[in-house]
Amino acid sequence: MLKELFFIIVSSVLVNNFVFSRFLGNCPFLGVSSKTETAVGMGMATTFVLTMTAVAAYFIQHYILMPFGLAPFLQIVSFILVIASLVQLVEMVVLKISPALYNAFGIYLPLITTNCIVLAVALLIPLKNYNLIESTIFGLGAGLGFTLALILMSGIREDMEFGDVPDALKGPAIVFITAGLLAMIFLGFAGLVPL
Amino acid sequence: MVKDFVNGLWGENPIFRAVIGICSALAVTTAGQNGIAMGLALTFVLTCSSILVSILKNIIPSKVRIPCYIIVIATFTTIVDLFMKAYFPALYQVMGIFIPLIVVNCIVLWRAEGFASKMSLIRSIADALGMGLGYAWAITLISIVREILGSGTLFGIHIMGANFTHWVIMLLPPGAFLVMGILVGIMNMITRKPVKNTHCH
Amino acid sequence: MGEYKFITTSSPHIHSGESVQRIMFNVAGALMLPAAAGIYFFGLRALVLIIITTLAAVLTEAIFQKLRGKPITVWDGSAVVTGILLALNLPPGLPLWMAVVGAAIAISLGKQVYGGIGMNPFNPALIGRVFLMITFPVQMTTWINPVDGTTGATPLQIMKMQGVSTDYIKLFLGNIGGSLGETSAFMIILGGLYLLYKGYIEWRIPGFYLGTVAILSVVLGRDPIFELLSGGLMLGAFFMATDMVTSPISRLGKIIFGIGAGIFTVIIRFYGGYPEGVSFSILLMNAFTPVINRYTVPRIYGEVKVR
Amino acid sequence: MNQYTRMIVVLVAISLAAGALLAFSYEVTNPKIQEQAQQALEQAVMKVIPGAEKMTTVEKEGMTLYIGTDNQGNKKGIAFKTTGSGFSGPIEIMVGYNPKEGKLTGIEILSMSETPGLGARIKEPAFTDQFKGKSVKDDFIPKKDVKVITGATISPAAVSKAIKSSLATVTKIYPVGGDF
Amino acid sequence: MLKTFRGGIHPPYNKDLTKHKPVETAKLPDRVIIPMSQHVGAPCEPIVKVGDLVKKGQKIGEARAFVSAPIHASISGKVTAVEPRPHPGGGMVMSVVIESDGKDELFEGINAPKPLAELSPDEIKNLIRESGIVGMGGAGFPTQVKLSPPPGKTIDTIIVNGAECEPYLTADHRLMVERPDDVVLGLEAIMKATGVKNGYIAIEENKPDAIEAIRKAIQAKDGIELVELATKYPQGGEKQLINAVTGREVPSGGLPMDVHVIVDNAGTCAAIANAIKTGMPLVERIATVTGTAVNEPKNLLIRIGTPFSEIIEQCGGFKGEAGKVIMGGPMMGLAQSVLDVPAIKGTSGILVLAKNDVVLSEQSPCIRCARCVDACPIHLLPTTLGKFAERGMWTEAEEYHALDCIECGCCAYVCPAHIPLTQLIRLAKNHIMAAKKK
Amino acid sequence: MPNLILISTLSMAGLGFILGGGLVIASKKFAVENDPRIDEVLGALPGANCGACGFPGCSGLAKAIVEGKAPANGCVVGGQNVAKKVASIMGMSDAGASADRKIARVLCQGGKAEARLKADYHGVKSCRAASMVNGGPKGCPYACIGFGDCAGVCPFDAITMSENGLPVIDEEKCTGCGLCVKECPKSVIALTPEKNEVHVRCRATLKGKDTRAVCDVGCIACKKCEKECPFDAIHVVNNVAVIDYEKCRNCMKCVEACPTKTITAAFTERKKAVIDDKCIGCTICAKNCPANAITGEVKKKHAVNQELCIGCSICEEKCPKGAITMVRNGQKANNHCASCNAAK
Ligand SMILES: Cc1cc2nc3c(=O)[nH]c(=O)nc-3n(C[C@H](O)[C@H](O)[C@H](O)COP(=O)(O)O)c2cc1C
Ligand SMILES: Cc1cc2nc3c(=O)[nH]c(=O)nc-3n(C[C@H](O)[C@H](O)[C@H](O)COP(=O)(O)O)c2cc1C
Ligand SMILES: Cc1cc2nc3c(=O)[nH]c(=O)nc-3n(C[C@H](O)[C@H](O)[C@H](O)COP(=O)(O)O)c2cc1C
Ligand SMILES: Cc1cc2nc3c(=O)[nH]c(=O)nc-3n(C[C@H](O)[C@H](O)[C@H](O)CO)c2cc1C
Ligand code: SF4
Ligand code: SF4
Ligand code: SF4
Ligand code: SF4
Ligand code: FES
Repeated sequence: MLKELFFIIVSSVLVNNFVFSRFLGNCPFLGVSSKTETAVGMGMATTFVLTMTAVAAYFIQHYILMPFGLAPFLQIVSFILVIASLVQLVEMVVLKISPALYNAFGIYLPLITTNCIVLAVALLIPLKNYNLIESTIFGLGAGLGFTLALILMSGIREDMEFGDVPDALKGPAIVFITAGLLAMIFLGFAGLVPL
Repeated sequence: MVKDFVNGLWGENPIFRAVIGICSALAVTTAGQNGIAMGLALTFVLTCSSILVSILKNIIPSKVRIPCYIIVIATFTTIVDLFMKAYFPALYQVMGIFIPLIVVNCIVLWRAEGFASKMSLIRSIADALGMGLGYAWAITLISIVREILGSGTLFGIHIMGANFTHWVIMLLPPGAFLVMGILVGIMNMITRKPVKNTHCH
Repeated sequence: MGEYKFITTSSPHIHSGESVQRIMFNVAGALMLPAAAGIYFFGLRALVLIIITTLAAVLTEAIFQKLRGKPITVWDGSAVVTGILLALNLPPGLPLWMAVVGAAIAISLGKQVYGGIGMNPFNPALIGRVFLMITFPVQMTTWINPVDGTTGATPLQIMKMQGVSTDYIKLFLGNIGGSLGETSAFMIILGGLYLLYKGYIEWRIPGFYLGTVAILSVVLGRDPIFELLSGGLMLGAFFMATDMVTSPISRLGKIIFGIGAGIFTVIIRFYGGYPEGVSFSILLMNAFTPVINRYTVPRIYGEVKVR
Repeated sequence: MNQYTRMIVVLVAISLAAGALLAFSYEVTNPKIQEQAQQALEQAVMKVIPGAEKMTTVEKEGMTLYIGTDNQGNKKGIAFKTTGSGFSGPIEIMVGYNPKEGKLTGIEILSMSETPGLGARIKEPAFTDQFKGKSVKDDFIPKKDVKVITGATISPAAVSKAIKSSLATVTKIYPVGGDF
Repeated sequence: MLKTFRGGIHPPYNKDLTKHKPVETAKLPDRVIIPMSQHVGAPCEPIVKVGDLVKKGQKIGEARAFVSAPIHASISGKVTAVEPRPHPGGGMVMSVVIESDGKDELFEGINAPKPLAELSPDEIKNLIRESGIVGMGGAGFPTQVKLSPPPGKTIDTIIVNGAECEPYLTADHRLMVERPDDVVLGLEAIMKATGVKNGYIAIEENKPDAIEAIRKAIQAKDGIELVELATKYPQGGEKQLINAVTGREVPSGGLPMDVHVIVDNAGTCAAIANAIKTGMPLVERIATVTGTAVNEPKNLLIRIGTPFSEIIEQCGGFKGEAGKVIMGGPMMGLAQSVLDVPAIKGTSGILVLAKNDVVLSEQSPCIRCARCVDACPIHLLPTTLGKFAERGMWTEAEEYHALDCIECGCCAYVCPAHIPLTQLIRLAKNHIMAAKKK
Repeated sequence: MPNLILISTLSMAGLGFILGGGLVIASKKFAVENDPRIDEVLGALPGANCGACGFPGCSGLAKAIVEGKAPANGCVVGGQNVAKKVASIMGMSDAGASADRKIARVLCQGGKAEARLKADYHGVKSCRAASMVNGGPKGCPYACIGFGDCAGVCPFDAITMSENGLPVIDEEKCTGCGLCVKECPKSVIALTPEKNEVHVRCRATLKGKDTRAVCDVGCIACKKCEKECPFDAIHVVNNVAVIDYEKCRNCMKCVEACPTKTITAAFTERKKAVIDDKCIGCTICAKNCPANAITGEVKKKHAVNQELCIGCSICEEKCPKGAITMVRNGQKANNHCASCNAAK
């Protein structure tokens, strides 16, 4: 059991990193990776939401959709509805309870609804037949993988400020190329974990 | 109206200019036909959602607008999902999870929030079609590059000769990012704006 | 006293005389040792490969700079080093055109898109190699056996697949299958010592890198000497992990870099899909370098207040 | 209407409409989807059992087996699914087996996520065809009994291993030379 | 083991040009230009007018502020101008120009005070101030101010800085060889003035004759110790020196007195000794005139205010084509563009480099080799600071401690990419300070 | 199977109700006071939440804009239009040309061609850095060093460096923010009233002959301008002429008098007064003209002697009927090109 959980983490952080090998969450990856501070905040917020979503998705799948046979067509709608509301709820609660916490990561929450990692995690959980604990860990791993990608990219981008990137490549282009190189490097982990 | 349409095709092309909704643009673009199919699927969802959002824009209270828009988008996405499963099972297998993910494709919400919820129905449709097709041609272009180099084929037809060494990387994640980056760069070069004369305007 | 117009500059008014060019050509010189071993074991083919990649690297750099309208600085020798190192990382039998592609990718995507020397986040030669590795996996894993010229497996592949070790002496001298310049640990160490003596590389990176691999091997029940001598570890530790552009600047950062590279190398070698993890590990630590630099700013003189 | 009531009403109304619309679409498409799935399955079975035109499904000892028959109702072979653990994920394989002859009649890769250009070449006939006519007694050792793909030995090995291990069960149910 | 610090460099010292040459007294200048600002702190107010007759040692600039030091005429003659003149530190500074009458008459008010043993601490400090003594190690901080720590700050150690780590310069070296007793007397005066019992004279081991001379001079003295230092630049930097001698670290942004130390240059000590022995204010100093483009490199005893041109003339003029004239040493000295600037109290040397010796390499991008990081005696990250400075990121530079840079030049000296790191950091410091003032 | 439709409709409605209710409760319970402008700005933004601005989503940017931490044009995707809308919400519509608008002007003309160098400077190409090396390489210690620090700090791109190595300020773009003034180590740039067209472009307090030795266009303190000025607006102080901008009427007399061309005007042509038919012949203008350029009989339309008029505008100001306009090159005189008038 522990071994499986460990594999799930390693797989979603390194081997099948959500950004570099599953192509998920690229828009915020592109947008929020220019400063390390922001990257860390965004990463933490996403990890939090992902973990919560994983749990929520598990319950909806197992206690609403499956019993009534609604899974094939209501999955998407119900998941996204829950995610959107959850995110908004968390945002409001955090804002009220701790403005400091809100400033640290709450402000990233609205961005997360449109982060496709969240829905993808929700959809992958039924697909992979994970149980509750596995689902939670999967959500956590996805978040950590995303955070790692963000931090690496933000560090490189901060250094790039001092570089002399050709004008045409400035902005998203060089970020994509760098992401490509990072994805290439992450392929080194290919075959690390039997899946 | 025409302007709204062309805007999505070129000026604010979601992939190359606004650089948004790129996950699917990277994930499914291993072969030309995937690009076209994904593009059409998105265009459908985008257009339907834009129509509905534009119609409902005055009814929906702003506090719950995001959940509402998302439900609308999710509904249309599921419809596409079901239809693809029913009628194009082979394609469906390739695109896997990325059809459902149209829901969170940033383009859709971007246009719903940013355009359809403010503009007239007609303009919204024009905009949605422009954006959708802009997305479609962009990802088809990416697909073509990756397919030719990675498999030596174009829409499934061998074009590179028998001895062609496949560039495996092109079909793998890094290839997607690299092609995307280079194409965005080329696009920047083509559309690089001449220095604007801001002296007297 | 006549009319003089003196030169004014800010202090200091003298300079050590060290230059980028000098460093690079010294490194290139040191690389000639493993290169010589490669040519000795793999024949003329190896020499051709080295020349081709070097030319391709230099040419790519010149073309890129020309296109950008920037001064052409190929004489600083960094492209030469990249070219040679790339060749030393390739299977001796690789089709030449692939080597050219590798060199072009190394310089363009690995270096020039970031603005050229000093600004690249990743080790360009390794970017070239990994690109080739993933793009042309078959050709990149076709190894020539130096003894009889047939194709065969590298000691690490044999280890991974069959769990069989290779003679230490052979590993040390280099008459084994493998990349052109990685086989002869002896020559690499010689070159590395020269660079250490000249002060062009820092002992911390290779020291901690090799040390980590050795210790982890022992801990995980492998043969540390075999692990140290086989594959690209020596070449990587002395010539590639030490690339100053892509490694941390502080001492502590260098130590972390070495240890990290060691851990990843071991993980990939022992548990991953690839028999060898040196290139990936170094590149991965390259990616971590900005973060490391950020969090290992040294304590400055007088920073901790004295009561 | 109070703004909060309105929020709820709108949200509920939209959810309601969405639910209805989706359920309706599902009703429309579901038969077709099932049909497609069935068709795909049949196609795969036909492919691995040469000459089969029809199939019947039997459940035995926890395994689902598909028995292929030709138009005349002659049994041409049985097919079953097995899963191997490949380089980057599970590989689903449909295997055709003729107990009478004790030979494989063909295999088909149903799904896999191996590396395109490398492991993915297990899908190609060049690889799959070699299993046609192979004796089930064979050891299925890669590089010896099974031709592998250069640069990617893991995927073929996974396929071979999966076939071999599932054959162990299947040959118990339908022993070689026996009827089915 | 020789005492030293971490970081630093080993440039070629080139001290052989002058280290064996005894100090020569320069000939009386025809004209001196005496700037009213030769020290850290408020400039002096000129108290003479055009046409006034002044004598050697007469006060011509009054120090009104606490952090300031009075200025005295270095020759006798007539004041011909009181106007802004070019200053070796750059820019125009109010100066008194005196035309020599050739008589070099001593001002009447100058007489030897009581011997040291009879002077009270306050009398010593007052004498130091009235004699216009400022730090002669380069910075020119009024010495008396240093000796009067604010209440609450205690001093337990005085270090005489005899490191003279700058290449080429030998002024302190010759001083310690020729007048060791003056250096020791100065130190004794400082110790008495501050009531400190611990005195060190720290000298780099590449000056064995100076070490020998000082050792002899302190034989009979209590509480004074000789410290031999490793030869490494910037061993003479006060923070490095304190670290090497006492193991203490001056806190960031702090002063030596925060670690209970005062550092004074050997020349400063000799000037104090001179004031005690003769009552003569600071009107002359030893300067090394050297470099590859000077015909006869020398150690000269010069009058404050002598124009550079005249000093160089006395050393046989230029040899070949002079490329750069530097006041001070090659690591920290200030490049000059004209030769009619005067020598001031802090002029420890004039270095003239031949045109061919002036390195003007093209700057290339930083290769992150971290040589600068290893060389920096403050353990800063010069490369990072340089990058911040190039992009005007002043706040970031401040976060990375730009203000702690002592501008020693080590980083720029070693940089293989020839990046003017020291200048960039200096620029950053200037911006940060400007922003602070606002 | 209407059953399935029913179930799904019900469960979706339930889900919608629960979540909607949750949101309502939350938004009541956790309501937080916000600057209403944040919502307004948020409304103007495209709402893509793309994060390209470097802020976390559109609301992040909106907040930053309202708090003044981000510029109005912070949205990368939105472009000009969005920026304009945001600016108007924030009340940042451009400052406009008020009467006493100040703009930066360069008070040195000693470029590469005119000013002599005293040294061959090498090092960081920054004016401030160079000024810290022996006061800079120029012979004149007050001269513009010409590395363009000012151009670098100008947030509005109003400053460009000329071929001759002097900054040129685009007076349209200059907002008078004064950053260049603070940046310049030589205090060569000064904020001056926009209405003033005549400036002494030299700040060297060197003695006349010293200035002449280092610069062709420096003020040599000859005092010719002082003598010419009809309005007592220019004086030589500390070896350099200084204009009292309050008194100066842009008559350009001093410009003509200056032998070193140190004083410049924004225009080559002097503007001239023209009297139109509204003139009732009150003679006020004629009485006030310092140049005695207006003639005419009482109650008759007056005329300006274009030769004598020095363009000081006094008559224009004094005329009770508004009959006098200042004209330059046939157009109504204005400090700026005519096409810009509409925009203001
Ligand atoms: C990006 C990448 C993807 C790979 N994918 C596969 C794969 O799908 N299947 C496989 O068997 N080997 C794959 N490999 C190769 C394995 O890592 C391993 O080296 C190989 O299976 C060993 O086979 P060989 O003995 O024929 O060289 C891949 C390698 C790389 C670089
Ligand atoms: C405001 C101020 C007060 C100072 N007070 C003292 C002091 O009390 N004791 C002391 O040893 N030095 C004092 N100094 C001088 C410095 O320690 C130091 O000698 C001077 O800054 C030059 O050092 P440098 O030549 O190493 O740059 C003071 C400096 C300043 C600016
Ligand atoms: C890098 C550096 C090197 C220095 N080298 C010397 C030196 O060699 N000898 C010296 O007397 N002062 C040197 N100084 C100045 C000392 O830090 C310190 O200011 C001086 O010794 C104080 O004595 P003073 O006030 O009598 O000049 C150096 C300063 C710096 C920043
Ligand atoms: C000690 C040392 C090691 C180097 N190693 C590499 C290397 O592994 N790969 C490479 O492309 N360049 C290497 N270079 C050359 C150079 O640093 C490299 O081209 C830069 O990364 C280009 O910006 C090395 C240079 C030095 C001095
Ligand atoms: S000049 Fe400053 S940054 Fe450079 S080595 Fe010296 S103290 Fe360090
Ligand atoms: S010494 Fe020069 S090249 Fe090396 S890191 Fe420092 S600034 Fe960069
Ligand atoms: S005006 Fe000042 S800041 Fe601008 S270029 Fe001249 S000296 Fe530099
Ligand atoms: S322009 Fe006319 S008014 Fe102004 S200072 Fe010159 S002379 Fe005087
Ligand atoms: S499409 Fe925008 S985050 Fe995936």
